[in-house]
Amino acid sequence: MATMNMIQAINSAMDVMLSKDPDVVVFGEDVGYFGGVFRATAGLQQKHGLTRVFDTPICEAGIIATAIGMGVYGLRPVAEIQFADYILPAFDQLVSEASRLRYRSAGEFWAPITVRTPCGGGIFGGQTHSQSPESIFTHVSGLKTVMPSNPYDAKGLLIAAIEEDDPVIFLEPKRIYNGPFDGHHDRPLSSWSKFPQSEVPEGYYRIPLSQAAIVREGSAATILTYGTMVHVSLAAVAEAGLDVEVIDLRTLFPLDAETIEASVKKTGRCVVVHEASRTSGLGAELMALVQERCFHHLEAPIERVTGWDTPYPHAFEWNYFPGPDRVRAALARVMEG
Amino acid sequence: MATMNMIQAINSAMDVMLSKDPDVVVFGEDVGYFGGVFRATAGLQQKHGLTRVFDTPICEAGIIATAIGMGVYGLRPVAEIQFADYILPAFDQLVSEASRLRYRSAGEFWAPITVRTPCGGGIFGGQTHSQSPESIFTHVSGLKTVMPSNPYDAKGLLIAAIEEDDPVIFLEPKRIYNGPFDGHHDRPLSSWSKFPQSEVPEGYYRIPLSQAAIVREGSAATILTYGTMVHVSLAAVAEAGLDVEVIDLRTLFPLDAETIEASVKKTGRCVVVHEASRTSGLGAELMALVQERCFHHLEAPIERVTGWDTPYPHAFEWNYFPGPDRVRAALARVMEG
Amino acid sequence: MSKPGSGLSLHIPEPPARPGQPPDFSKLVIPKAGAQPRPPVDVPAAQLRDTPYDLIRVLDESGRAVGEWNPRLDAAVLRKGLRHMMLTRAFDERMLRAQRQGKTSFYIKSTGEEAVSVAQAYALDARDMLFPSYRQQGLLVARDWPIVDMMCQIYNNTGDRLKGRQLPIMYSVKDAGFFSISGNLGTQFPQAVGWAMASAYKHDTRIAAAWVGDGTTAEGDFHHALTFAAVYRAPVVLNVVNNQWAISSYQAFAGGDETTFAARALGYGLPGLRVDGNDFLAVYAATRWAAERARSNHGATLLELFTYRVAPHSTSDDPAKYRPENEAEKWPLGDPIERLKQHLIVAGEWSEERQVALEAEIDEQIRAAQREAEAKGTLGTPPASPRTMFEDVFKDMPWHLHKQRQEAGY
Amino acid sequence: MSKPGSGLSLHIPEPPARPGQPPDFSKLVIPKAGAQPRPPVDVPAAQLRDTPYDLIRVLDESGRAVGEWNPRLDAAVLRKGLRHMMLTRAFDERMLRAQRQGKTSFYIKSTGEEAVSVAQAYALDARDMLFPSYRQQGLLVARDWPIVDMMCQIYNNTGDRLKGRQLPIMYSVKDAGFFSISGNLGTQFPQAVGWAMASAYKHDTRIAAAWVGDGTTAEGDFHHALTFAAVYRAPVVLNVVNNQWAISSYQAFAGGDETTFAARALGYGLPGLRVDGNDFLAVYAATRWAAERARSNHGATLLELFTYRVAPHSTSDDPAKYRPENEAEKWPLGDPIERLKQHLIVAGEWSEERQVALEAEIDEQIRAAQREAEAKGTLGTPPASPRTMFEDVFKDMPWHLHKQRQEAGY
Ligand SMILES: Cc1ncc(C[n+]2csc(CCOP(=O)(O)OP(=O)(O)O)c2C)c(N)n1
Ligand SMILES: Cc1ncc(C[n+]2csc(CCOP(=O)(O)OP(=O)(O)O)c2C)c(N)n1
Ligand SMILES: [Mg+2]
Ligand SMILES: [Mg+2]
Repeated sequence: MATMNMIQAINSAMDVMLSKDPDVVVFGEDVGYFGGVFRATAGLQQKHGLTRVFDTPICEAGIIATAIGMGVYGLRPVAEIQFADYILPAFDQLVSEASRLRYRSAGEFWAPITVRTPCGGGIFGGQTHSQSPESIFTHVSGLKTVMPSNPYDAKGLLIAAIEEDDPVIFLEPKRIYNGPFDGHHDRPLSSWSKFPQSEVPEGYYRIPLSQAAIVREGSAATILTYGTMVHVSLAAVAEAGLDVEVIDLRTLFPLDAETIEASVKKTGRCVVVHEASRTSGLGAELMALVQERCFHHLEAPIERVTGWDTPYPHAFEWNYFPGPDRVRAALARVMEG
Repeated sequence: MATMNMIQAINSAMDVMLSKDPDVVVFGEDVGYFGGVFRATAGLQQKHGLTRVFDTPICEAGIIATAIGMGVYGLRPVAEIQFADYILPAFDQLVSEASRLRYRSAGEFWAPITVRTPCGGGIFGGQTHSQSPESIFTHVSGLKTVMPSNPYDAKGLLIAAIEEDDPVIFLEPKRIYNGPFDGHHDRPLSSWSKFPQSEVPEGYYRIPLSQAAIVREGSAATILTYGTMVHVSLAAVAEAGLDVEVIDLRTLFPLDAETIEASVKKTGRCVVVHEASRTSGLGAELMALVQERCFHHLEAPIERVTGWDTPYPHAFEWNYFPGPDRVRAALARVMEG
Repeated sequence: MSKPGSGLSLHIPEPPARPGQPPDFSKLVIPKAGAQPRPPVDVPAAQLRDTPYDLIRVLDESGRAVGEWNPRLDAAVLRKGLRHMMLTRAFDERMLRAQRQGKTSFYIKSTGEEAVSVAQAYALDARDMLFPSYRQQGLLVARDWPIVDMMCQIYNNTGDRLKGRQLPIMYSVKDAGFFSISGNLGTQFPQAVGWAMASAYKHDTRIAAAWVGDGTTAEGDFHHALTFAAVYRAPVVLNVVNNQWAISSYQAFAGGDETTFAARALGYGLPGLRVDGNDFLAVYAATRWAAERARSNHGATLLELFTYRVAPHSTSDDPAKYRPENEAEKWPLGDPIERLKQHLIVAGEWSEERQVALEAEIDEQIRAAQREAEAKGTLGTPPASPRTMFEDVFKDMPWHLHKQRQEAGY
Repeated sequence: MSKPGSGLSLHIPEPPARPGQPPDFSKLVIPKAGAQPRPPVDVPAAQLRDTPYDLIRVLDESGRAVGEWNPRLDAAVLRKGLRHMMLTRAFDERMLRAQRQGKTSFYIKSTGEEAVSVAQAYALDARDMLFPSYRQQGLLVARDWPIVDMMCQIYNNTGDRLKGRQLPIMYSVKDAGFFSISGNLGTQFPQAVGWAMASAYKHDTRIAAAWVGDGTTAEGDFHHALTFAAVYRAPVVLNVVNNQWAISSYQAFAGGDETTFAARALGYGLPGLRVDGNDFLAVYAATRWAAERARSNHGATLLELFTYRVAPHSTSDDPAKYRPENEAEKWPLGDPIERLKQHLIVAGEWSEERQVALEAEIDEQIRAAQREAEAKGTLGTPPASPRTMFEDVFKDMPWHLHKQRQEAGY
């Protein structure tokens, strides 16, 4: 056991896999000698060698296409996209190629690639360093999408993603790289070391994909959330003083529908919380899923707390970011309604 | 008045706007001399000149970027993407640029572009000539998404889209270019000329965006749909012999929430029908919207009839395509439930 | 459209001739066969700044093989090459007819471009990995992949290994080192570079080869492939098949009026060779050069195969709408099959009689294959149960697809 | 990493020197100033196949202006240019300090690259449209746009015309013909081509100019821009600012070890000029050549401005982690401000005294601007009500944004 923040846990996952499997290679913009703009690959090139951890041209589409080709050869590429905002130039290679290859070749070829990318706001990154694009990926057949909320999960899920034979988008909420963030930006920052989820085994372990975690048991209502918003939701629940069940989805597609269904059937009330913008966001799918499976158990309309349907405005970071107050207000509404 | 099929109506819309506004230009792969692989621009280069209607390199991202630059200069570009499946290479220019330009420049610059592209299946086009990507566009702040279901709407909506100062994705269900299709692929094809919506004015007229059309009034349940599925839904309703209200959304984002809300509050039952794949499809947003606004009026779980969460398999076209039987079954379920 | 004196004007390229006009290839410069120097395979790319503007040709007007690029292949190999090109063409003709008869939904011929795929397959090793576009069926034919298997895919019948999922001709043949064809143009180009980088990473000896058309060079993926290939010196042969047309768009819409496609290589510091794509020997020799260069760890080469798309783009296309009907006949570089046949005859290794006999033999082979394939059905004879359409989306089927399959009733 | 004899091996580029090692520019070939021929602006691109491998230089070691490319600018213009470069640098220094003081979240300096933006702004007409990256603040300075306005954007204060929406330095200045800077690298390059095509379509006389860095040339948008510019002969000047680094990535990761970035032009049949980016006169002359060529309807030119990124990539970066600390000092092409100053002094048009006086004057100007800007607040002083964050998503606010604004309570 060691104490790790999320960056260290992610770094450790790649280190473990590079040591375990000679077919694992890690690459992306500035990930080589420098170790990545968020230091996620720090020290890995020095330890594992120039051809196993290396820089790439600034060409996201080329990075993904290269990963696909390497995967077809038989390697297990782990590609970093420097910011999730910059994954869109690679959208065609991800959606039309990585996600479709196994199907169109009837299983002859596939793309066992993992695409790591930091997402989300709360760091004053402005419009193009703050976005949460996960929702569009959950609409793509053949792609798996993961977003951890703490160091322990991050390492176990990343190892599972790297070992996965299907393409995985691994989204890292950059706001919680160094410590959990409950949305109270005006309060002192807390570091991971004070939290049990920073207790991370040095070695190999997996957390299976498509399994949600109940991070707080409760009976009054269910919050479905993931990433940074897990911490915001927990804070809101504590402040509301309500016995709310909080579910960290961890894998966003394919979803863990059973855990979701069981919880909402138990509580009869549901709030969906994510930082991504609202319309056609993952929250919509969660609401659809819940009402399909729990319609007759619902005692109030499902509420969603999300980023607004605008770009992420630099100076209005905290007006955009869905903080605990908004979650609390939504909880109040579902409890009444 | 003239009798037009959908291709002729779309061609007429561009012809009218090219004649009306010298700043309108039309371009895309094979749209110039040849007139487009679906003939949507046939005759327009000959009539309006080489520099107003022209071919482009096979580079969707470049086509959109060029349109943005022209729009910034002051033109009104109408770009064709040959198949909606091939719009993904341009995804970054559409989402990060066209949709964000007005916001990030605080109104100094904007992209008054219209992107026409044929979508949907039912023509044995296989995986990469059959997709319906509209759902992901409805998640994009700053982008408007339109899909007509008949010639009259197609022309009026396309003219409105071209005159719009915001970027518009104009999706054309290619299966109904020549005639409406109710999903009964084993029956003889019907041509538009037999239907009133093929009565199209030769001149200029607009159908405002974000206004849905109630194509069949009813009280037993509400079907929310668009594009080809409007015709499939109408067939299913007729066959079910139920008094169902069928709403053609026409603009998919921003939605006409009022019309939707009023109908479901009246009927208390709702089925969402689209050809796009299910998870995180537009149907999810529609279900979320309806339960947010009509929760206490709903007498049964909202049902969705959609394409499966798989690619579009060539030989299994009719197993993938959501036909009238599936819509009828869903109607039966909402009537019971 | 230029208004003289009134400032700038927008240039829109136009082909030399449109329907109703006589074909015009007068702007086309065709150097003498044999005049092109053949550099050593390990020459630095910086010393190859003229090759993109030349045209490597081996077969002269009389059919003799001349010059440094003459690969001096055995007559036996050339006869096999002739056979594979003829087989490819006969296969195309048959499948076109099958499409017209409604036995399949779609077809794409490679007529006039057979030397590209067949000679290139010969110049590569059997274990090299191919990342083709949809117009290199000759690669499979040249690797002796069963025609029947290809037909079954085209028919989406019970013999279709791809379970009816793919559009006809979108083959995937792992056992022949032939990558799954994508409907999205150009995506395979940078993927091939990734595969080649992996091969180099593993100290393997296999190289990759990839193909795009002239029109597809405009896609970003073309640039991504060349950039990565140059930066990591990947062992890959990158081919641009310039057949002058991209559906209805003349190659100038990809930049062909401004310079050659081989010249794109210069911008990345890669060798760029421009080759007479209808000259079997030239195509073989240039590809061999690039393959040897790659295999000896000297990195990638860009080849422009200069040819002409004799056939319509596909069965959905009608070229009479945008180019002179008889343009193909006037193509100055002739027909690859005719030219190789001529060469063999001139060399005393072949005769008109043997040609006629071979044609008959091939015709019979194709008919037999077609009978065998059609015994397994044609379009409309489902390759399998619709249950299979929910498989292979993921390695293991997740709950939601189980549920949807159930809902579908399969 | 090659295992000899064991087959292929993967090449990964490395810079000549890393931290702890002495800077090494020995591979860099620097031709004599004045030795480069200046072709007429209407010369066919096909006759410009060597320019990408040369380096246009006007200022010699002693500071004299020599050769055909000498633009023979008035001393008054040069003094103005010196002033604008110094103003840009002083502005950068001030804003860096402001960021350190927490008055803004982020800053990007252009130290050492001032000649690129200032001289290029001079070579273009005032009404030409600029599509910059984030490192061409000198363009705005050279167009005499108020420094105060730039600072207000950086501070996101009540004077920020962009309503606090953009990251600092992501300016948008329509009135100065300066396009909204995007956070996504390279996207403006093909947009500039579209703007230029529109200008040509309207028989306008304005041209466009766009900038990307060496690293950004790897993006697809770079290729899209060059393809469209070549095909439609768009009146645009396409600039690659090769400052050797892309954050921590040496330019070889964009292909810089294999050839020059100017050579990319050859692949599209465009002229490619490689210019000493720290030589004000050379940058002016080459840009002027490209602008005249474009304006006279001869199409686009690709310019590689060869320079060095003296500053860290941004305030989030620490170059000491990946390159020798003193590499900047050893940059063989010197400092653009020093070199222009030397030239003016040698020409008897300037003196150390006047230089010192000018520095003081500029320092005061910047301080005054900063006082004025900070009177309108710094980061944390909202530029407007949060209500405004729901505006400009669309031209007219749709119902869902009204509703969300209400929900937000603004
Ligand atoms: C990304 C993408 N855009 C557009 C198309 C439609 N399309 C199919 S083939 C073709 C023309 C390709 O021409 P070229 O690259 O020259 O190859 P050729 O057909 O001549 O062999 C086009 C535009 C596509 N399949 N994929
Ligand atoms: C599409 C995209 N990918 C990655 C980034 C992150 N990023 C910002 S600047 C930069 C380096 C750019 O280097 P270069 O093009 O050489 O310009 P320079 O900073 O040297 O002026 C990177 C990778 C981005 N902003 N956009
Ligand atoms: Mg072609
Ligand atoms: Mg740089």
